[in-house]
Amino acid sequence: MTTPIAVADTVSNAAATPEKEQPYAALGLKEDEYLKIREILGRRPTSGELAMYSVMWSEHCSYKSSKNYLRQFGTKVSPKMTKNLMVGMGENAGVVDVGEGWAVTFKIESHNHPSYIEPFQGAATGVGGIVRDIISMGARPVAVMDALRFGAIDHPDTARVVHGVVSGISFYGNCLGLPNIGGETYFDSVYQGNPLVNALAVGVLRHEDLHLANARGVGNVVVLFGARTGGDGIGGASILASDSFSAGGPTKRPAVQVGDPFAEKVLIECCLELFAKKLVEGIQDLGAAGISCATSELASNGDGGMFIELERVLLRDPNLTAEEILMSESQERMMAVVTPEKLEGFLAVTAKWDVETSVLGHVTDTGRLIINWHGEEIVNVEPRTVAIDGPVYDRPVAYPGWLDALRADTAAGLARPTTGDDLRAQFLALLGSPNLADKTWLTNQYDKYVMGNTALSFPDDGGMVRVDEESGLGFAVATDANGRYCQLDPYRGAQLALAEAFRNVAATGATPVAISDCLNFGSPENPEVMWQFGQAVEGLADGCLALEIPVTGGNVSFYNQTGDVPIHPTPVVAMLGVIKDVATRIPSGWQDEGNNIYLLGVTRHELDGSAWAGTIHDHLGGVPPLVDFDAEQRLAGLIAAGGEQSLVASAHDLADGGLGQALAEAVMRFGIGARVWLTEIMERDGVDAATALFSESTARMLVSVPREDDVRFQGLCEGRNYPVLRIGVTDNSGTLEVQDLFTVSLDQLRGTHRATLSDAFGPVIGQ
Amino acid sequence: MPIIVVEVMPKAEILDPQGKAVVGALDRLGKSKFGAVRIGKRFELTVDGPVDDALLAEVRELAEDMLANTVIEDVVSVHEALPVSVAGETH
Amino acid sequence: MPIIVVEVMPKAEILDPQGKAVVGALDRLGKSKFGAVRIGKRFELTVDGPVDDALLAEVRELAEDMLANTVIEDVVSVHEALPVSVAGETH
Amino acid sequence: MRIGVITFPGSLDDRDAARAITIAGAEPVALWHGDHDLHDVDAVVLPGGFSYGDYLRAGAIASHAPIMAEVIEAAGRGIPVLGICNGFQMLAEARLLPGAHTRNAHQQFIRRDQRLIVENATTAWTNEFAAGEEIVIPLKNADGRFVADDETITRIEGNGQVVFRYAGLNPNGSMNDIAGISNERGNVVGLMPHPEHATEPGFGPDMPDAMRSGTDGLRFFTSAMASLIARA
Ligand SMILES: Nc1ncnc2c1ncn2[C@@H]1O[C@H](COP(=O)(O)OP(=O)(O)O)[C@@H](O)[C@H]1O
Ligand SMILES: [Mg+2]
Repeated sequence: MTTPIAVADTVSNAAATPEKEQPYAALGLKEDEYLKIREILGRRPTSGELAMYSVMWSEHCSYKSSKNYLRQFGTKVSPKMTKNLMVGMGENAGVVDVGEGWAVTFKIESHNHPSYIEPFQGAATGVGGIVRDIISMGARPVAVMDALRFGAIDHPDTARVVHGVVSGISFYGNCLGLPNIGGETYFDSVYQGNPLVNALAVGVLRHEDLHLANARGVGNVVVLFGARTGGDGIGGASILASDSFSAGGPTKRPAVQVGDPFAEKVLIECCLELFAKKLVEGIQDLGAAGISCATSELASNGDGGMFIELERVLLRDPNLTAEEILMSESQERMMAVVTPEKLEGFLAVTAKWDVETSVLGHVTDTGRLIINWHGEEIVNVEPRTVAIDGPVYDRPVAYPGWLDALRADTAAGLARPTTGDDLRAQFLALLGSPNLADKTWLTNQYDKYVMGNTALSFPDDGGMVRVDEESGLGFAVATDANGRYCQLDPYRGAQLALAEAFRNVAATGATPVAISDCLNFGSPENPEVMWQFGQAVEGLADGCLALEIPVTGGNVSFYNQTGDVPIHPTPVVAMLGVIKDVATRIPSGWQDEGNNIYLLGVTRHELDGSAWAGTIHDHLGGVPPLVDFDAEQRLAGLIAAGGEQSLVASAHDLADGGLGQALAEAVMRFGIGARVWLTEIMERDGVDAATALFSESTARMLVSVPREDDVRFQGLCEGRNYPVLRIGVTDNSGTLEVQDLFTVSLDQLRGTHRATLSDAFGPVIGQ
Repeated sequence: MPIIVVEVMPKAEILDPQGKAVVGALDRLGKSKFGAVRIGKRFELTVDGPVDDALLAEVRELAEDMLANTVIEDVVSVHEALPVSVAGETH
Repeated sequence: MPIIVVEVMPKAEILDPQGKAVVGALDRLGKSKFGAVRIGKRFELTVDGPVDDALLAEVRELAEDMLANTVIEDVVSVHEALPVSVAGETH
Repeated sequence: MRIGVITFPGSLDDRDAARAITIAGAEPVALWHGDHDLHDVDAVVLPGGFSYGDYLRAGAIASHAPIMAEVIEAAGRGIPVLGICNGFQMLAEARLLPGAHTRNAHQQFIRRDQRLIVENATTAWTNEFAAGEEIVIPLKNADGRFVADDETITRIEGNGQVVFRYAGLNPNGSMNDIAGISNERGNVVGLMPHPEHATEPGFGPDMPDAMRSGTDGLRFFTSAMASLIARA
C-alpha cells in the first residue's frame, strides 16, 4: 500500500497550483470564508491548512455566531465581579479564588449531538472532555455533574437514549474516580431527536499551581501525550484525504469516539505529578479539532510561533493522512510545552504512568505555526488567524411571529382545583410527573463517595465538596435551566435559570460567587432562534451584573433541533458557591420532629409556564414569574447567616412544582412528617390554595427551625426585613398533612415519586 | 439442542480500550510478541429447531439489530456451533 | 499478520444475567424460539511470527491464566483465525 | 503502626483509604503497584477503583502486578491484608481468596448505603465488631456479584470464612448474600462495600439518627491495629 507521504499537499505545491479546486464547502466553509483564508495566506491553503481552518472556524470552535453577544459577559461587570476571578472567560475554564490560598475551576459543556447517535459513548466522552479542560488549568478534578434533557418519557426511543446516556456518564465518571454531586433531568418532546447532555466538572488547585494554555519560551519543546491518535471524529477529513490519498481509498471514519476513562484517570494523575514537579510551562487539552486546536491556540497565546513535525504523532491507525491527524478528535490526549532541560524529567513521569509521549516540535519566534510532514512543509500560518481571528457574524435576528400569541395565552383561564380531594390529586400528579419524579434511578448509578469529600449531593439542592480537610473550606454547585420559561421569554427565562441556580446554592448554606453556562439553542441561521439567543445572553449578562456574579466561561451549542423545529432555548446555568466550613452545610429535608416550618418570600399568581400548567393542563403559555435579584440576594444572605449560626435545620428552595413539591421533598428526604397550613399564605398574599401550592414565584425557600432557635431565627428575618410565615410543624406522623385540605402518607409520597422513572426504565435497586 | 454462535468485534478503526489494556498487561508479563489484542463478544444462542439457512439469516439480522451495536461493532460471524468435542480442542 | 482467536464462555453453572436479558428482549420481539443465550468473550491476538502448535499452546496457557478466570469461565477454543473472507461468512 | 495502601493504575479510593487509616490512628504508607517492595508495613490495604479500567475482568490485570507477589508472600506470613471492592476482586483473581466476581445481576453500577451483618468477628479486620452485629457501609460497584462453586461455598461457610453478609437487600445477586470473605487463617479479608467511606462524620452513609454520620468503617482499621498488637 502506498503511503500518503508522497502526495501530501505542501505549501510550495499550494503556491504553485493556485487554481486547484478545494472541497471547502463540503468541509463546512462558506465561499467568503474560503476566500478570506486565501487572502490571509496570500495563496490557496494546503489541504492541511484547509483542514485546520475548517475545523477551527466551525461554529463549535470559533463561536462565530455567538461571539458578538458573549462580549457582554466581559463588559457588564463591576469591580466586585472581577476581584476574585483569577482567570476569566477565554481560557479552558475560569478560575475563582475561594480563599485560604485555594482556587476552584469549573466549566459546563455540551455533548448533545454525539449523545443522540451513540448515547453511551457520546455521554461518556462528554464527561471526559470537560474533565480535561479542568486538568489543563493545573487543577485536580474533584467532582462532576450532568444536566440532561430527554424526549418524552413515553416515546419509544427515549429509553434507548436514557439508558445509554446515564450508563455512559456513570461508566466514565465512576471509573475516573470523580464523585457525581448533582445535575438535572428533564423530559420534554422538544428534545426527542436532540437530547441535551451537558457535563460539568470542577477542579481545585492552590493559587501557585495555576497553569495556562500558552506556548512561551523560544526553544521550549512541544509534547503530545496520552492516547494515540486515531481516526475519530474526522468525518470531514475524508474529503480531503480522498484527493490526496490515492491508493486504497481513505480508511473508514467512525462517526463516534470511544472513551477510555482508565486512560484519562492515568492522564490526570500523570498531569498532577508533572505539575507538582513543575515540569510544565503551558498545557492544553485536546478536544474538538484536536491537534489543529491545541497547536494554534498554544501558539497564539504564547510567543506566536511553533514548529511541529507531524509524523512524530503516535498513531493508532498507521494509515491516517496528515489532514486526518490534524483534525482527529481522539480522546484522552494532552499537549504540553516543556523547557528542554526538564524534558527528561517530564518523560520519566509519563513513563512512570505508562502514558505514551512524543516530542512534536518546539516554540519559535517566527510568528508562524509551521507544520512539517516527513520533511515537507504542509502548514505555514499565522496561528491567530486560525485560533482567534476567525469569522464573526451578526446573524439576522427576528422576533418570533408566534410569541405574542403564546404569551397572551396565560394560565389564568385554566381550571384550578378548590376541594381538598382535587388539590390532593393534582399534588400527586405533579409529584409523579416525569420532571418532578424521583431521579434515584439515575443517581444510584453515580458514585458520590469517591474522594471522601462530598458533603452534599443528590437529592439536596446543590452538590457540596470539601476543599481543605483542615479548615473545612468547601464549594457548592447547582445547575438549572427551565426551557419552558425560556420559550415564553428567553430574557427572563435565562434570568430565572440564574436565579434558581443561585437559590439552590444558597439553600446549602454556601455563598454564590460565579457561574459557568451552557447555552443550548436551535440553529443560529434561524433568525428567531438568534433572537432567542440574544435575549437569553442579555438576560444572563444583566442578571449577573445585578447579582455581581461573574461568568467565568461556558459553552454554546447551536443546531439543537429535530428537523426544522428547534428545542426550547435551554441556557443551563451552573452556579458555584463558597462555604467557609462544610460542617455548617444545610440539607434540603427535615431532620427532626417538632421543628417549625417557615416559608420565606411571597407567593404571587404565577402559574404561567409552571409544572402545574404543563402536567395538569398540558399548557404552555403566558409570562414566566418575576425575577427579583435583590430579594434573591437578601434571601441568600439570610440563609448563609442562619447556617453559620446553626439556626436552620434544613432549607429547600421552591422552584418547579412550587410549595407542594418542596413540602413533599422535604418530608421524603429523611422520612420526617409534617402538618402545614396554607391559610396565612392565602391571606397575606391574596392567593387561592392551588396558587399557594403550585405557583412558582421566585425568591422563596422552605426552612425548618428547631424550637429553641425560633426567636433568634425570627429576629434574623426581621433584621433583614424578609417576608416570613410560619406554616407548619414537623412531626413523626409519617404523613404530610395540609390542614383542612388533604393528607398523604410518606409511603404514598414515596411510592408516587419513585414509580415514574422505574416504570419507564427499570427497577431501582433497593426500592 | 443446536447452538448458533454469533461473533461480534469492535470495528477496526474504533478504539478498543479493553484490548489496549490486555496488550499492556501482556507486555509487562514479557509477552510482547502479541502486537495487538482486540476483545469482542461471543454469543451462543440455543435453538430448539433445526438450523437452516433461513434461521441463520434471521439470526444475522438479529445480530446486526440487537446483539451488536453496529455504530461501533461488526458482526464477524454467524454459524452453527461445532459439536463440543471439536470446538473445545486447541488444534 | 496472523491472528489467534481465543474464545471464552461463562461456565454453564454460572448465571449469565446479560444472556438472560437478551433472552428477555428476544421474547419481547416475539423470538421465543431462542431458549437460552450465553455471552462470552472473543479475543483476537495479532502475532508477528508464524502460528505453530507451540505458540497455540502458549496462548492457551495465557488464556487459562489471564484472559479467562477459570473459576467462572471456560476457554472453549484457541485457534488461528480463518482468512477474513471465510470467517466473515454467514454460511 | 504502618498500614500500606497500594496504588494501581486506576485505583480511586487509595487516598480515601489512607485518610481512613489516619483517622483510625495508624500511619498510612503509599505503596506502588510496580515495586517489589512493601516498605516493611504492618498491614496492607488494596483499595477500590477500576484498576486498568477493569477492562478484562475486575481486578484481573492488577492481580498480575509486581507488588502482588510481595502481597501473596506477606499474606502467607500472616500479615493483615484487606481488599476493598476492586481490591477484593484482585485478591480473588490472585487466588488469595476463593471465588470470583461477575457483573451485578441487575447489570448496573450501583451505589447505596448498605446494611451488612458481621458474620465473623475474629478476623484481623473484624475483631472489634461483635458477631451478628449490623453495620452500614457504602457500596458502589458494577461487578460485585460473588460466585463460587458449590463445594467452595460449602467449605467457606463451614470454615467461618464468610465474614460479611448483605442485610435487608442483596444488591448484586451474590451467592448466599456474601458481601465479604476471608482466607482460612483470617488475616486476608475482602469485601465489596467500602469501609473507608464510613470513617468520618459528615462524609459517611446516612444513619437513622443523622445525615452522613455513619462511621462503622473505622473499626476495620482499629481491628487490624488490635490484631497487630496482639501478634506482637
Ligand atoms: N442527571 C442528574 N445527575 C445528577 N443528579 C441529578 C440529576 N438529575 C437530578 N439530580 C439530582 O436530583 C435532585 C433533584 O433534582 P431537581 O428536582 O432538578 O433539583 P432542583 O429542583 O433543586 O433544581 C438534585 O439533588 C439533583 O442534583
Ligand atoms: Mg432546587
